[in-house]
Amino acid sequence: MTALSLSPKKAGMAALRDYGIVLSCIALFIALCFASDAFFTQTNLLNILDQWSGVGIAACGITLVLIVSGFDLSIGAIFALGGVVAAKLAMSLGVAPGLLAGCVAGLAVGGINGGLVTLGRINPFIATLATGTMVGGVSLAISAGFLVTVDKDGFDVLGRGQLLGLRYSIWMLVASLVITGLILHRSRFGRYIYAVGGNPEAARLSGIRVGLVQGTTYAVAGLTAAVAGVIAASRVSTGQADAGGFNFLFDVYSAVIVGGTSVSGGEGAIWRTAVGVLLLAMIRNGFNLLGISTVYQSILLGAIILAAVSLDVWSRARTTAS
Amino acid sequence: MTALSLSPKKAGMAALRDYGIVLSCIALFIALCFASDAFFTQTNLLNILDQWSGVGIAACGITLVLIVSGFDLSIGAIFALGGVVAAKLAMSLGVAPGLLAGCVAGLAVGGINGGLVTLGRINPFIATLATGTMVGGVSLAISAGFLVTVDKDGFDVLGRGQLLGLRYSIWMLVASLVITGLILHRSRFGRYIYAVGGNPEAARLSGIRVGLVQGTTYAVAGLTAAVAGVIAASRVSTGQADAGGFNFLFDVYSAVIVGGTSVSGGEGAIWRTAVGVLLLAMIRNGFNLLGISTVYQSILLGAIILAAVSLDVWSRARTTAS
Amino acid sequence: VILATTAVLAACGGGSDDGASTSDSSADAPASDSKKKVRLAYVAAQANSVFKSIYDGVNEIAQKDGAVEIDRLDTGFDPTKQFSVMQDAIASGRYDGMIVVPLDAVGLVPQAEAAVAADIALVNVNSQFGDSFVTVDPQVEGQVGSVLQTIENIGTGQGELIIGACKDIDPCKVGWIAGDAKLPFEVYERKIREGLVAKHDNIELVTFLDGGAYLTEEGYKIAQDLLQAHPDVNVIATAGDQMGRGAELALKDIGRLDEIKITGEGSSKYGVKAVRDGRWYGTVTYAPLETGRVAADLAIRAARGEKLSVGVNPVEEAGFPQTFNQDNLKEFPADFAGEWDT
Amino acid sequence: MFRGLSRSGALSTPREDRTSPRVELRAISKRFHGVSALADVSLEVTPGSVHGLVGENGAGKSTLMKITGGVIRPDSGDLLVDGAAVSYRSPRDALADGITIIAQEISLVPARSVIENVFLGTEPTRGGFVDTDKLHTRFLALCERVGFELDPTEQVRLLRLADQQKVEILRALARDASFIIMDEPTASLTTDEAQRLLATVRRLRDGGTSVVYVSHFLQEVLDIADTVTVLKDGQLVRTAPADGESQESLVRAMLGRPLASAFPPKRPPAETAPVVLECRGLARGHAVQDVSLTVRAGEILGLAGLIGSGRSEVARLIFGLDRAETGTVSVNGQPAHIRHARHAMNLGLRMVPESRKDQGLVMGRSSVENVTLAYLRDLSTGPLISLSRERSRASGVLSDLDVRGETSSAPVSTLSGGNQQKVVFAKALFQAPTLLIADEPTRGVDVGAKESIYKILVDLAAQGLAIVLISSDLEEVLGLAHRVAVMRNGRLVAEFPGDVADAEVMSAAFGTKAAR
Ligand SMILES: Nc1ncnc2c1ncn2[C@@H]1O[C@H](COP(=O)(O)OP(=O)(O)OP(=O)(O)O)[C@@H](O)[C@H]1O
Ligand SMILES: Nc1ncnc2c1ncn2[C@@H]1O[C@H](COP(=O)(O)OP(=O)(O)OP(=O)(O)O)[C@@H](O)[C@H]1O
Ligand SMILES: [Mg+2]
Ligand SMILES: [Mg+2]
Repeated sequence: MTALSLSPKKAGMAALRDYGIVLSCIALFIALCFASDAFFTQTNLLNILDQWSGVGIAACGITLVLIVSGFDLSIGAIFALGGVVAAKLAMSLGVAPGLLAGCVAGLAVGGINGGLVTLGRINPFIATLATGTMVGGVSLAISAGFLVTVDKDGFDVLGRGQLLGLRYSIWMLVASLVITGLILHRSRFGRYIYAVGGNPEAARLSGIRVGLVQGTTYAVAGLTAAVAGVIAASRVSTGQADAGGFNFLFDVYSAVIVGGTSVSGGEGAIWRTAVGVLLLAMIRNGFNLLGISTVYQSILLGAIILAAVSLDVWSRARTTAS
Repeated sequence: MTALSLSPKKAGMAALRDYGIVLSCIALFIALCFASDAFFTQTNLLNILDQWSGVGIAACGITLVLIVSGFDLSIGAIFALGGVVAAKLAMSLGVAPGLLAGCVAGLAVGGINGGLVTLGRINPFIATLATGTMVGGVSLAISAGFLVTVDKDGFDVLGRGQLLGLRYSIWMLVASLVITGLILHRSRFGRYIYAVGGNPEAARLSGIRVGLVQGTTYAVAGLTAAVAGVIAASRVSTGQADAGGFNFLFDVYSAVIVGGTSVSGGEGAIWRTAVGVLLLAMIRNGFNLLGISTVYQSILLGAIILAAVSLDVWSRARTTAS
Repeated sequence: VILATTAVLAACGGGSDDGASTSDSSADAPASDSKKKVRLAYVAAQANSVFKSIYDGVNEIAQKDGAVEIDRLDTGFDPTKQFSVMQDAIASGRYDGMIVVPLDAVGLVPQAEAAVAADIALVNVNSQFGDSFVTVDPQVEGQVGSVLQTIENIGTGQGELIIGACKDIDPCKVGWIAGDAKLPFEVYERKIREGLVAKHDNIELVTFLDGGAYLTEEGYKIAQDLLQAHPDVNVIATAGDQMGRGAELALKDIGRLDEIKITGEGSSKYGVKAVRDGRWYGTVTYAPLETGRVAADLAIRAARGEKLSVGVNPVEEAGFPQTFNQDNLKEFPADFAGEWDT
Repeated sequence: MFRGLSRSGALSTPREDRTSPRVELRAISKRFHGVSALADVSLEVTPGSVHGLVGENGAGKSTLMKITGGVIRPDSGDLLVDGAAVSYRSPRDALADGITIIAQEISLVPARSVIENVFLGTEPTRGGFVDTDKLHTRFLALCERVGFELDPTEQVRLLRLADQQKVEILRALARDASFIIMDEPTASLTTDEAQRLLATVRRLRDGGTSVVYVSHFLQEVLDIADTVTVLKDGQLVRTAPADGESQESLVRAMLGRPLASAFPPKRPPAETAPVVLECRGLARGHAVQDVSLTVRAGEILGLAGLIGSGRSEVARLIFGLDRAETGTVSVNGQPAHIRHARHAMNLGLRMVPESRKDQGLVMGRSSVENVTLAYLRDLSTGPLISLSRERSRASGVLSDLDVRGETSSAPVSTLSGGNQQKVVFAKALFQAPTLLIADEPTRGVDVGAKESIYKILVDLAAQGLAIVLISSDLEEVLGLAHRVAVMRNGRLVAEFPGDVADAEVMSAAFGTKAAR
């Protein structure tokens, strides 16, 4: 997968293999440019990135989890928790500590997930299903079901402030992509992730702490989900126990998997996730710009996803077969 | 998994290995008997079965899909489709044809899923995500106003009628469990399912039509989900485009996985799914009988699931070691 | 605001006596000659029949006007999706006015502000933009209108129904079936409802069950469990006519429909009929059609240059009492049949 | 007899078969990613004959056989069965023509029972349900015929590699095919089992079945085959009657050069050489009971024994992969508490595991990544890996072991079986270790590569590396080891000097004669 570790010749081949999804993405982009004048405008493009920053950030974490052949159903709940904790503590401890606490909370839950899956040897689906449910309860308990409104100024900077003409949210997205990308494709830990996902036994014999590697990816996923939640809360100066949830979970996994990271582990790449997020983002954006009716929307959405992915599959097949 | 193909000695071992989740189930049952007088009453127990018949029926199909190491995200949408089609056509063609059509619709979508995954070689998550979205659109289109109310009498018999003191829904549940159980544990096709899920390459070398086996399981899953949807629609004489959805999807998968069927394929059993369904059903029923507050519900639910499953894991480990 | 409101009252001519007067008034409204073409976006979850009736109301006005086009933008029940739908709709620059059913009181405020900034005539219906659940008035600076019942109205309605249903029953055991107790507005309503009920010591809230999910199917299942745990309840009160209908099915199963009273919410077609037929005690009144009419009228006029900032309670506007129940049937027009399907 | 030592196998006479070929391959070519694996290879297999197929690792044997068995499709060329041209889409089609294949890489359904795997796809049914009784009787009959013993209800994943290979063989035989391809069927069997298999093959041939027999054990091939085909670099060298060939002639044809004497001269360590590894009373369940052994620097300790005698288990205990119930391990005189492969590696221990597929390699990743996986710390600056350094160092080791067809960034899964084994070896030798445990290090490796691996082992020993050599190939053990320890039923039953006679070792291994 990682284009980085390929010899020139192979890189060419890999490029060809990975052509598919990128091609789909470009095709869609061009199509939208023609379909709507509103699409290819700075504002709109920045809007897209802003809208999907949360999903994109969490998707980085989930990419690691999937490559190590894990699964995390709790990120929806963690998203909400991050927001609620951040808002609650921002009121009591102050803005900065609040925001930080929100992220730490996610990291902690992620750590617990990792522990349950590795030490507890509990199937990741169940483990994270359970923790997700519990976390949901905790967020409710913290907020007592009410909105946690933050009137401290500065709290909404993270979600609404700008730096060099770009929203902080967008900067965070870029940062997450770059950091996880480096980890995955350039660092030792990244190699371990691929190894553990591809063949845990061989990894173990190579002296890799399999459990630790798996556990860490869950922690990272928890962190990224919480960061996404904190940004969302900051954007509206409010923490909500019912934020995130299924929809968030679904968007994140759709993006990662559409990008082409395999659910069976050992394969995947951050750039794929980035492309996946862009693809979904553009589709939704296009629908809204063109004001396409619901019925057609859902049918089109399905069709486009299928088309995009088929192209990917097809081009990969063409290059792997002889 | 299948105790059937095991010699007495092994059967004993397997029994011990599978002890865990059953034990959890029994423990919970006893606990509830003490906690609430209302629990261990004929009506209540029958209510539970009736309430969870839909989830249970669909869970049978999903068990097959998971064992063949597939995944189906579209059953929530198929559930709705089944109900809407049944209701719509019951009005125009009459009750029986309507109900039948509802089921056939599900079978068809399932077939398409199978085709996309096997012939199209598209990752099941994406394929079924896409079809699910599309099916959702179709249900909306069919139901236009999103609600199709049926005033034909006889339509609600399936959902509310009884036979020998048991709801039809319960009979259907039992039937699904028995049939899929026989297929999985007694028939050739069942063995092929395990083989394809456990090692497709080996299956292929043995001359098994891997694609056909996978495809069929998706079709079955589609059918079962639709049946569940039809029963639900019949129960309230209404087809509804937003029935089922995430919650249904979640309940079904929770039940199957909590039961102990592995998501990575090749392992699992119908009786496990049955136990899983019972476990969740009892938990929820207990919550309602005891009127536990939402906050504690989520936290408790998570905790109980974890406890139940840990026990399972632990007992399995104890028997596979030494 | 007073002025504006009267303007609306004039505009919608007491609402309930159909839209005829509405069209007249908007016809001889000041800028009647400037029948500028107006394009509205109706931003809501499509798979919901209350929201659909609201749309019907909007559409009715649009048809009468003739120069108005409406796009239905679906948001599902996903606030994040609604966030981007609004943002994109604004960016598309196609719309002069926007009628939104906010799924997230505060989450969408930034987009509400953006809409105002893009001077789109923004009206929220059914629920508000902003964190106050107690006012009908628009909470976003520069917003044209807000058409909704506050949680105070709804919570009070729920409370009155329970109190009414329990009248001369002592003790009166009540079981509540929520739609989704995690949703903020349900949490707020509960506070108000239970506050009211607490004043009547014959009433005993024996259980509060979550998970009705605004589906008859789920309401039915929960009612089954409720009746198992508390066979002695006198009233099953629900957060929606869907669950009310579910409860009715459950009661029918065990043949206790006439012993136990049911209350719903939303004055759906089914609910209203059930009350008229005496199977239910009552249901909290909604007026989705009126909501749509008022909202459309405000949006259109603002889009044509009127300066408005109006908060309207559609139920009052339509001249309906807060609840529709056995004891106040007569206060409703004889042809009142509810406006949406369960 | 043990494998490798010349066998007095029934002298096989090529029977005069005038019948048209059962299977004919015409000018078959196959390329992978533009790399040619087979070029214009033609082959005829007559009914009722055993056709030997030999060649270096990566010569294209498996590819050719996979094409014949319908596993993969050729780029060009024709496949004729009973004179009729066929084009197989899947093994299913081939099976329909009575052609079945024992793949080189064991592929079974791990979580299912032995019996289910053996009869997968051919289950007899009664009333739509699988007839388990008939299945059992058939199974017993089959084992009877071949002379294997397996618990039909055991889960395959719990079996040791050797037993898994038996299941593979049984699966192929269970189909009563008239054309059986055996791709290195005995790679992990001990001699007596190999002998039983060969006997079965002869019986099949006499029954009119055609068998293509792929193996790196040339003597085995010469014993069993009527005709032998030699492949080199994807091209046909020659097809000739077996009795016209000798090991030497085959080797020359395969390598294009004669082979130096199989084993380099032994250079035993000095008496004074320090003890590197010392185990006392290691025990774990039935697998290993009270095993004590020592290895000195520069010494090669051979660990012989029958399959299942516990050798791999001992290795796993030393390497910290399984926890010993009792016993102590000390490395370089220091007591070592090894609980994880990482500890073992930090102490300079390395292991070439028994199964490259399950324990050795991450199949989806490149050979470079596999080789360096355990050493990334030394190849990185800060947290980041220096890719250039990694590539150069890894390529160095790989080419020392001349991994053929090595496209170092393609997934190892695309390397030939033998080349994969060399990658595993490269992984262990990447950094000069102090002790090397090699469990079946030459499994599936061609003679040329074996030669180089032997040389490497001996040289390493000469440089003071202590080596524990576990092998089912006694000739290998005797040819390399300075000392030979023999295990039976989890116990260390005997210890001999390196120049012991094979008969003694055998009797110790079988327990036929009280050793010592
Ligand atoms: N799936 C594949 N993709 C790419 N290359 C392949 C693939 N399978 C085989 N090859 C290449 O084809 C050549 C022949 O491989 P093959 O497995 O047939 O050799 P072999 O004669 O069986 O060697 P061995 O004796 O080690 O098994 C090798 O260079 C190998 O790298
Ligand atoms: N994975 C396993 N599961 C269960 N038992 C095992 C396993 N591996 C080995 N054993 C048991 O441990 C004993 C020793 O097996 P081991 O593989 O160490 O023998 P071996 O001499 O290495 O044989 P082989 O040549 O097949 O590797 C065997 O009797 C076997 O029953
Ligand atoms: Mg080979
Ligand atoms: Mg071994």
